[in-house]
Amino acid sequence: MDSGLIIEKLVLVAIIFSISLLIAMYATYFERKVAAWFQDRIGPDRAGPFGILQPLADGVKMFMKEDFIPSHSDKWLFILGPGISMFTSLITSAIIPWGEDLTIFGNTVALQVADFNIGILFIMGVLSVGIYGIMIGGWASNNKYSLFGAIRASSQMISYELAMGVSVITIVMMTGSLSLKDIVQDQHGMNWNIFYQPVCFIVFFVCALAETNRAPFDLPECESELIGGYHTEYSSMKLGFFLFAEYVSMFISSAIIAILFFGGYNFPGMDYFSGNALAILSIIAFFTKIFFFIFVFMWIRWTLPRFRFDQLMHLGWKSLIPIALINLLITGLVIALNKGWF
Amino acid sequence: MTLEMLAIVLGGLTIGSALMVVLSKHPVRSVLYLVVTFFLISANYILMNAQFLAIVNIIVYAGAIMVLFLFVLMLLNLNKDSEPITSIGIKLAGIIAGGVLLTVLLAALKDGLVITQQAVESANNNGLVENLGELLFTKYVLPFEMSSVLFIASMVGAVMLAKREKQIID
Amino acid sequence: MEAASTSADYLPLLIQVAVAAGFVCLVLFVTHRLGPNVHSKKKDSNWECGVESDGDARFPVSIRYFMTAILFVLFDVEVIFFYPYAVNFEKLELEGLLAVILFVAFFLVGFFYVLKKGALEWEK
Amino acid sequence: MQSLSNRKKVVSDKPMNFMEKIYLPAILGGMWITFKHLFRKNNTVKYPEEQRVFAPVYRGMHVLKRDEQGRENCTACGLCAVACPAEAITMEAAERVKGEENLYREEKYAATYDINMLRCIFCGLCEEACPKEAIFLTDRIVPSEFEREDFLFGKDKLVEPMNARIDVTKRQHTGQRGTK
Amino acid sequence: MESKLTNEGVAARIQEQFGTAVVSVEMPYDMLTMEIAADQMHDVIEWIKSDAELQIGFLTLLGGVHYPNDNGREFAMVYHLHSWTNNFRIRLKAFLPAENPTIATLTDIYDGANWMERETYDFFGIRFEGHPNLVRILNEDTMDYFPMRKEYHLEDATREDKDDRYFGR
Amino acid sequence: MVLASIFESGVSIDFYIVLASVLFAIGAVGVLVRRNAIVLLMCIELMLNAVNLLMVAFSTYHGKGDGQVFVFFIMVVAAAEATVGLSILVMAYRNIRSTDVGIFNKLKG
Amino acid sequence: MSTFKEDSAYDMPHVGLSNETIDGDIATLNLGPTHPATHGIFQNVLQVDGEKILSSERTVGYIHRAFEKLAERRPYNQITPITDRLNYCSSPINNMGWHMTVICNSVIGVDTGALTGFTYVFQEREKIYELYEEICGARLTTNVGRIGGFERDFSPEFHRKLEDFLRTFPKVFNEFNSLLSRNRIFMDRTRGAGPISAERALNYGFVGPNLRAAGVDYDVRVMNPYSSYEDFDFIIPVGTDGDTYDRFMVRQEEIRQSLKIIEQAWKNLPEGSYKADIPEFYLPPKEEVYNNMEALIYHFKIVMGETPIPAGEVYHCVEGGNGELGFYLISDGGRSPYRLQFRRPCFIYYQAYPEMIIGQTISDAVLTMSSMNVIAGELDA
Amino acid sequence: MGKIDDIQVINGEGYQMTTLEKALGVARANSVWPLPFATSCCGIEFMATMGSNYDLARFGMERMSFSPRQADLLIVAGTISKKLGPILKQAYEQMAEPKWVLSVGACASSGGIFDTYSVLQGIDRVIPVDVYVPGCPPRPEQIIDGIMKIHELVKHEPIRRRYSDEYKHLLTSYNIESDGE
Ligand code: SF4
Ligand code: SF4
Ligand code: SF4
Repeated sequence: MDSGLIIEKLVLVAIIFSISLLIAMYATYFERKVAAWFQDRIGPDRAGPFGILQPLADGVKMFMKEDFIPSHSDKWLFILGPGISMFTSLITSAIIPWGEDLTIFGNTVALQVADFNIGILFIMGVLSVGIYGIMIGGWASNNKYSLFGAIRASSQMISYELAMGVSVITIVMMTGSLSLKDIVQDQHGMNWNIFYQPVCFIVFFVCALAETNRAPFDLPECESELIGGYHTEYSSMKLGFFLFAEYVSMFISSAIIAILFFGGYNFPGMDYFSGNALAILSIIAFFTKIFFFIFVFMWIRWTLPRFRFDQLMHLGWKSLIPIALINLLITGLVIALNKGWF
Repeated sequence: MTLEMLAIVLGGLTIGSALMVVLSKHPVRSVLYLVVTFFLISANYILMNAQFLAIVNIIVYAGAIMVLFLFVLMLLNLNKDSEPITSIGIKLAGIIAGGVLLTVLLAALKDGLVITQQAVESANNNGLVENLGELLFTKYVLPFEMSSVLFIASMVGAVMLAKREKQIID
Repeated sequence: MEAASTSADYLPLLIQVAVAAGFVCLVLFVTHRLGPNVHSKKKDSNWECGVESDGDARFPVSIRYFMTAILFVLFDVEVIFFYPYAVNFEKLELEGLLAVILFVAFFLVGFFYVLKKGALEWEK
Repeated sequence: MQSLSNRKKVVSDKPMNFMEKIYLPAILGGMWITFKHLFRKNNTVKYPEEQRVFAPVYRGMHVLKRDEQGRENCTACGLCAVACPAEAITMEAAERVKGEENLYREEKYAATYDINMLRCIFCGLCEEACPKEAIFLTDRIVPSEFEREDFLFGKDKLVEPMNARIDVTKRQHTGQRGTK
Repeated sequence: MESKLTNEGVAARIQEQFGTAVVSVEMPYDMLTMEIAADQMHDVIEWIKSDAELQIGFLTLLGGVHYPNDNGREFAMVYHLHSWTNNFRIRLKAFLPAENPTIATLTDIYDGANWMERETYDFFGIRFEGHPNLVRILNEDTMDYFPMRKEYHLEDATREDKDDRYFGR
Repeated sequence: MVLASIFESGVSIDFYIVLASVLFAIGAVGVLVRRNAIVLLMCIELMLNAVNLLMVAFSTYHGKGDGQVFVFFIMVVAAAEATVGLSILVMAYRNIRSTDVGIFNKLKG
Repeated sequence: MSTFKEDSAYDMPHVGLSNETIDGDIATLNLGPTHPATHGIFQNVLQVDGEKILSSERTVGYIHRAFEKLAERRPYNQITPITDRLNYCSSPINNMGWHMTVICNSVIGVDTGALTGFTYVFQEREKIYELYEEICGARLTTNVGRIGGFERDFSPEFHRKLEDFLRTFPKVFNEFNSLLSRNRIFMDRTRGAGPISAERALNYGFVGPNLRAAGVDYDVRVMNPYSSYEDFDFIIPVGTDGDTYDRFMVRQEEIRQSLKIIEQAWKNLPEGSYKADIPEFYLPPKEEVYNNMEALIYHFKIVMGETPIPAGEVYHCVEGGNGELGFYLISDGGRSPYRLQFRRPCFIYYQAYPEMIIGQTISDAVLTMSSMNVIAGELDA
Repeated sequence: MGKIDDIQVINGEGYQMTTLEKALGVARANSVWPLPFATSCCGIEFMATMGSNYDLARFGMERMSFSPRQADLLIVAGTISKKLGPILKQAYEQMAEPKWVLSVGACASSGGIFDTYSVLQGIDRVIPVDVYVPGCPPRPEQIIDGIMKIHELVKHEPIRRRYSDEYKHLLTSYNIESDGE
């Protein structure tokens, strides 16, 4: 590996970073707008034209807010919590293939920071580590609501991680690879997994909602019960990190849903293009899908009532895991039958 | 920076954070240091090209087992002060015993088992999930099934313990 | 798959990790310096809906959360076993399938045992 | 218990049918409803920029009326202060002296007339109580202020200026004579 | 809905059962109002609840009244009860002396009486014997008087905008 | 060349043997010194991990995958051990209000 | 700048929360005083085992405003604005038993996080407010009832707006209904949450929708008809188990019934005066004050609070949004009531709260609270 | 107190707001997160203000922060009894700086009709109030009006203000400890 490649990757990382931060920022704006539209309101419209500077205003506000650390808390862990949350949601984007290879100045540039053959597992790993952010933050705050929220959050996340894992395995079985790039390429054109695995998709989607703590699974921070949940004691940008991490995760989850079930950057009729045109179109296709799913996330959030904790656990353990497992078995058997192993 | 140096730095960090696991007074910090240790060990795995194991190590140890530990700490509300202080004597004895153990280990491993000093190139792909899977489902299929029996056993154990515990409360 | 990936593939990841960590640290540092800071004993104590809370708010939580975590650990390791299989699914053919079906059967036995015992009951 | 009214009807239907059990139809239905709202016109009044018309009978800021000749109607009888449940009105009466007939309609007038707008609950009882049609509530709102003191509205703020008269004819407490 | 019971009938029936405990019977605005001796109040209420004919089994309201000038009968406890099956309302009163305003609690008959009695205690200082937790409910525990007694002022003494500027009365 | 594969580097297996042994020893010392049962269990996990590390190293340096498969099974054992161990610990804590290992002795008698 | 401060009295929050746990996994959790779950302010200290509630300790009185004392010190005609503020969600009922506010009430019963549906109904609520504004000049604390009739007649603008409302509301309402009432998430959450049996409810003194949810069809409007309610045709919706779902459904149906009543009333609105024919209680029209000596005297008397209220006592109750709202009035013939006691349904509901939520989850507790529609202002008097 | 005049004191020392400060002020003003301390009738009207007809979201204020750490503006709407006073004070004290207070309605501002033994005669007896909104209840328009006034304050607040002696004085006069850095 030479230094040229490193610079190339560095630039790519920087771009992806800015894009995901930007998208997360504007996802907050978009969320508020969407909520407003659903509710026949206007939404933020006073910060800049149409309120488009709203996220900026919020950001500045949060930076300028007192960075508060309660006296009974464990200071370093208190800071570590939101740090981990933000950090984990930021590094996931490394393995997402954003589009077909681009050619710049004669160099082929892969639009993926790192392609390794265990991509999906990497996501699962990051997910499982992401729990620490909330747990540590909630625990370090030394506040009952925080602790309660943290425990709820981590119980919820670990419960849904299982079903998520099983549904991912179903997809891996169809593809035979853990690399996201392979999974995308396997769905070339319109050969999307959603057509083969709708049940799997639903399970995965529900789990994604739960993992990002979005409604109807937003119990950990459900304010009518626990005030702010795990971030009750957080102020300024540390709070910002928790909130922001949710939006970054939402962005990443949408990307992963698009990759696993909707062909990633594939789009119908892509065979007619080639070269940079193809690359750019594929990026556009990919982001369209991502935005669509971000919208669906929000749509659900503003439509559905929330689960109760026991129902949430029941749904995770007693419905989703068995459904995912059975789906896995059926998939295996069907493929086996097709191959004539029996 | 050569790979050697990288490996040494990694190794040093690993040892450091492992030491912190033992040294930190606060159990929650111990957990966190242990998580860090696992990450560093995973990095070592990656260096040895055991990619699959590296990530599984993170998922299983850092993502699951240590979460369980953290849960227990929250469950029991263990603060710093709850640990009784070990006497200096025991500490000393422990350290000496550790040192002895270390020497014995080093001696035994060095003499007995080493065949190759240099990594075998053909091992390059051993760590890949395909190859591991193949091994797992052919040569080691019996232990594979056994492990699931073991899981059932520990599930039963855990559930029984929790159940018994309930009766005590009621 | 085709190209055997090596440790070197992880270097870009390292870059991303470094950038992310740098960003996080920088922001946390900056925000700490920027805002005003006014302290008092009452302010620094934790928020309990307006009444004073005393000392340590880390109450012991219910054993049910713990049960969830235990079962998660066990099932999670089981799920991990599926990955090598899923990747080699086509190569392993019938034998592999049977092995996995047996494994899933054990899994389900354990699962139903747990359900039966009510370890996952969040009774109301 | 037997029915007390003979008009009883059980309205809650607890069991769920299959479609309801599998979550999805109701969820999709709900999403469809919210989706339709996406394209509906919002009904927000952008307040500081645009303002809704208040009902003419809205009980907002008070006004002390003058008659056609610009004389103050109030005779400082104190009924409004007595009627006020919030005890928000204070006044000091003074005798009208010669030469002030163009200022005050009656022989007595209020030398000071204060309403504590922070106390006032805009109930309109003062308006109702006034026998002279001197005080009215209007559809203007009392602005918010930074200081407590700013809410003691004296005659300078309450008495209507002649060049900007306030129309209270739509209020139902207005008799025919008061405005004449 | 027409009531199946008449005021007179009910009064007679209660009088028959409790005799001298009934001090007086009135019917202001068509509502049967009976004054009962304080020590019998509990029993009367219990009885009219269980009596098969009356079935006056719903406690609508209970509360105190303060008559500071009525010597020996400074406090009145007023109970409003309602029979739903008969659609009949009744008001029972008992007078208590100022020195020791005490009456038996109704919490053993009606759970709803619990807080109402606490409130009455809070307001008037009437004590309810046998009440499980007779402490102040609406006011602060530290309050050292019973605000609804006539001798105490309504106003918060610290209101300054009134003092300064000769308000109203 | 910033990051090459370990196969071209001069890192010998000795390095990993030393590393694993040290980790193992640290774990062992922790088991001996710490009295908090949770930390104790953590130290055991650390020791198991040291073994894992050694396994992987051997597997790499021998060119066989078996070592890594073995790591799998060690993980299974580690998970099982952690769950059962922690369950016992929680149960014991409920009864005796302490996680001091010394007190476990009393359980026997 | 204000110059007045009370020094030491406000420095010590007086309610400490015990951190002690009784046994292993029992924790105390403090809902309130300022907690989003309490619509209004009261404190509720729960002991929980996991999500399950073991006991509940309540502190109320945080917005105790001394209504009853206040009423003793105010002339009769000044009391109406005060009663408005008792249950501010449905103030006109307190004054006179007006019906549309029931609609507002039901909205509060939704605390499940389905914000959107909530806002839809809020829009309609806004329309209701506009209606109020048209009638009485204020949006919330309407203060429209007067001794001896309503303050004023309906304006033409009101007619237009009411018709508009009657047209659009059912649509919006159905939308709201279909967003929730047959959605499994919602049903699962509300069914069985915070139940109370009819018998227990009666023992506590429940009335109104909360009692009807338990299956008892008690309604003051039918039992003791007032304000010509006997002329209207409406049904009394009841539930079966008295749980949150029942309460929700009962309120939903009540809204429909209210609409029906409003429509009927609208069609049959009698021509004529909106005031009862008792001149000594009602302020004479202003023009008469000038022409008519007698009217002027009445006017002064009324304003001075010297209307001749006969001595005596009376209990009157109306069906409020929360059930039987009673007024017990003792008059000694003076200008203010001798004693005015309110029967405040919320005060009674909240008493039964622990019994309803013990053994339930925290979320249930929150839902139960909002579905009972406990309004702190009414609760605390 | 804590008003424009306070700012003028700082300005009087020859302090001028820089362009950057002005920009920051505008940004802050557009992101004022409220902590609704809504107790009674006024609280209901505050909810109406949040609803779609008046839409507080336009001002970037729809995110309610029920935790005082995250809130910028304490909106006190409704009657505050003496029993509640300490709790209100606690909530105010625990808010993270910078913080503002809006007192909505007659009760919160002065006690309104409830001139009774149990009601606090104006919350400015326990905490400093920045803007008062009259009315019983104030209409949403009035509440928004109050919020606009708050925005005005926020825009003109120099960053130094929370360290200034005047501010400390203000807090001390309310018996609120403060030891800024
Ligand atoms: S409107 Fe009501 S409160 Fe206001 S001054 Fe008039 S009588 Fe008093
Ligand atoms: S305003 Fe009317 S009621 Fe008041 S003092 Fe003047 S004349 Fe009398
Ligand atoms: S000011 Fe009026 S509306 Fe607001 S809380 Fe007080 S009484 Fe209620």
